Amino acid sequence: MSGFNKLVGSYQEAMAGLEDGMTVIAGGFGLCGIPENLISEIKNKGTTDLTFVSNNCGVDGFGLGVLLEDKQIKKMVSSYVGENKLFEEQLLAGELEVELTPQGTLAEKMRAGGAGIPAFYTATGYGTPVGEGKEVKEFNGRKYIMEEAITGDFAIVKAWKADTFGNLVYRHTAQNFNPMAATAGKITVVEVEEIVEPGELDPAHIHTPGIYVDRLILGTFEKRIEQRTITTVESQA
Amino acid sequence: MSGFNKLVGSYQEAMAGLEDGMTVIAGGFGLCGIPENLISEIKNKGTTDLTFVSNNCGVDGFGLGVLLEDKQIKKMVSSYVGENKLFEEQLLAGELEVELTPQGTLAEKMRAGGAGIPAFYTATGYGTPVGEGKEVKEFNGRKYIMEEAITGDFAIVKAWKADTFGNLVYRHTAQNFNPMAATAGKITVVEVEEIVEPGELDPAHIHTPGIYVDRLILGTFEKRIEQRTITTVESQA
Amino acid sequence: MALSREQLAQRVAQEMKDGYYVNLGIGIPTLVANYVPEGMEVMLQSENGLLGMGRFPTEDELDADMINAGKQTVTAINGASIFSSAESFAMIRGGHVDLTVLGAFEVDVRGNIASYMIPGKLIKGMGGAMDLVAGADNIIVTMTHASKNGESKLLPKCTLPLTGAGCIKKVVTDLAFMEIRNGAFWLIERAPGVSVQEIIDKTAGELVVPDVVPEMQF
Amino acid sequence: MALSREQLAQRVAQEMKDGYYVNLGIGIPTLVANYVPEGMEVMLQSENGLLGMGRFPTEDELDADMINAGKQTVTAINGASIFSSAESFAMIRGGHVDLTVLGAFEVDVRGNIASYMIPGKLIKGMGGAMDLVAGADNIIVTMTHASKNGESKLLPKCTLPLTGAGCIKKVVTDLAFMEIRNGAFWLIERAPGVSVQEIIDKTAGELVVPDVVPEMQF
Repeated sequence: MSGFNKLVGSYQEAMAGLEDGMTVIAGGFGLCGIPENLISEIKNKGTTDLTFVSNNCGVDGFGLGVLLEDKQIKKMVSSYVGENKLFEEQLLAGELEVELTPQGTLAEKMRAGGAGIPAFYTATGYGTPVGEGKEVKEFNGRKYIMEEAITGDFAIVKAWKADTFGNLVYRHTAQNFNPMAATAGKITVVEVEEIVEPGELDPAHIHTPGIYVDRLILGTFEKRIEQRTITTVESQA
Repeated sequence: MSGFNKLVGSYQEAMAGLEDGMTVIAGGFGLCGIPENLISEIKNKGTTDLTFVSNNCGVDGFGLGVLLEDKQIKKMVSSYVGENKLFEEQLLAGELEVELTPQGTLAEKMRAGGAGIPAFYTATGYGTPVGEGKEVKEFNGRKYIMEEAITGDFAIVKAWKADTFGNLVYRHTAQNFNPMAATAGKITVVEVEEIVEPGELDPAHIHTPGIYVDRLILGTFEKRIEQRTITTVESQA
Repeated sequence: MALSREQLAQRVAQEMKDGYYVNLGIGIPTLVANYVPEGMEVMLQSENGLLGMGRFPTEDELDADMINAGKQTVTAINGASIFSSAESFAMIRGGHVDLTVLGAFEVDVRGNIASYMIPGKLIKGMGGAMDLVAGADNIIVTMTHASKNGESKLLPKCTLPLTGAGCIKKVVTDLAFMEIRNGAFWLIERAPGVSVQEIIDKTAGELVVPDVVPEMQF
Repeated sequence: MALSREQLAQRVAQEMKDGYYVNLGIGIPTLVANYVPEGMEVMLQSENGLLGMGRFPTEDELDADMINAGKQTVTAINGASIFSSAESFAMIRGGHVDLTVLGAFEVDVRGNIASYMIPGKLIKGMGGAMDLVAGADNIIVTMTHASKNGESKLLPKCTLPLTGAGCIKKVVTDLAFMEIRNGAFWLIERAPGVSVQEIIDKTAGELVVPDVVPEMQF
């Protein structure tokens, strides 16, 4: 009886079933809280024509950026993609499609996808290129656009701790998009730094209940820093 | 400099500004996690013609039920109101209006109100009395109804612990509707069992960030139990 | 013979699978938790905001802050999580709960369900039932096949205000286990000792009866 | 003389009030945090999911999991809270942040702002800027009054794709503090030593100039 034990034995198993042309929702903001090893596994697997929904596309050589090297990504749905030369090249060459989505709308579209809400209204983007072609409705004298939910064939998520039931806790601001991503995948795969027994995490401190998690794997992480900003002793004084 | 200290000195001060005809959003589910003393203060204050948005209306003599005694409530927006004789009487006598709203829709309407989302679509209630007169839209072959957000002039909330900045932690299932209520009031008033200094609550464990909280007061609570169900030693064996 | 409440719960419990997240309504559905087949694990969701509901507390464990959707005092199992009602219904509406079991006044051949309101009597409200029937793909309705004065609850068209439209696929009554497809009830199993004729007599909506109708096994 | 980046930040900081929750964009807006008036407390919101952002970490405190919306490593103050980006933008979109400060390429007399995209050059994306300008009631745009080759950034109508429509009410440039009302820029203050004529010359959109235009006070 496997019951609620979500542990899988390998990264191959973690990403089993991912096929060309699928949509993958990825947690992370910049290089913070990204599912590094699940991304590497997708690179190794060589799956192509993928649509990625993720706030950013990593950097050259790290994060989702590595999937650009072999042109595995067909389309990115992101709020900010400016950290990446290869991305720029492929975009200008017409090899890559990008759907720019405001950060808050992107977060809410993922949440809506997981929560069975097919669409919602927001003032964000009204009167801008983001609002073009979208339904407009007025509420209390202000105009709002309709935004539709996003779901993925897979969601890939990075958490800090998990119990074997897949209950997740994120560390600091590495939480970011991960909780919403976790709810919005048909198959949600999570990699974590530590796995504990059910009962060891306080039920009130769980950020993502295990019901959203299909597969769980223990990983080790590089955790690259994008902007290393430091207070020196002098500047503190 | 008051800065971010949300503490007020009395229940009178906590509910100052509440006027006849206002809308109040109340946290709690059944008698669990209800702002007992803030409700008592509204009773003492004698404010009338109030609209309450709350999953339930308490019971005779406790919770929001006490506000029925002097006919202070004009309208209830709730999912379940079946625990209350006085409620039944006033409803049948046409002295009280009720807008039945599915529990999940009610929770989401409060969240939407706090989150700047004026409306969203849900399948809940389509084809039922709840859907009557509401806009219907089809997504992926299924029909959904549009539900609008709820906001209140006041929100009254019960939490377990708070720091003086108004960061809140709820205890067990007393969380229920409180986090959404807290976001949806023009003025959000919170009563708690314990107040600590900023820094004593783990930033990752805070259920409601202090930005949503306007006034904070320390209370003592009866915490009445609605359905006392017990496992006896024999039944456990 | 018609099933007892306990037998009804027991038959419903056979529809569970290992690893299922399950939401059980008030009444007979609650009893289903007592009949989870041996060696199988299911986790109970309570829509006020608890995943991993446990047994009732002992006197020592009793805690007013720890209740289920029926407002009963409960405990949490190891590995439970507790969250807001918005998160709870995100889970339900989003289709993450594997099985929902709830009672009803009426069900019809189109999969409509009426369970929350009898006009003329007092309106108590739908609670979470409308969200549960709209959100779950896999719903089992449990009820008596007919009312105390013999009126069928399995109708060509519900007469009471609906809780949900076109969402019910399985019904377990004290007389039979039926599926709803193509605008009809399909008789799958009968309660031990109950005749097919009795089921036909007490089903007002169109009933498709196969040549052989096996008895439920317990 | 035109304000330095630091003076610009300092002038913007005068618009803060005790107890304000503030979101500061990248660039000059970030500097505003250094000039919070004495005895006043403000709390910084970072839209990736942090309320109560502190200073940069020391080498010992450096933590890849603790960053701000500019992807810089930061710390959290006592009384901070950390949450998901959905919660963060619920806060922003819901109008709970008291003041938002951000940069722009162009602003016009209707309160439109263009700040994220220059067609022909690469599109980097709007990040959280569209949500911030749509969600906040109180927004201050900081920028240079004109481009390096002297073209006004205060226009009758924005020429670049908009970040938000009709949402900007206050602009602080290196030359002036202006409010936007009734389809015009209203000159409120000028930078010390800057003539009203220079401001008029460098403002392409309609500018309302009162009889007396006080200098900014620092």
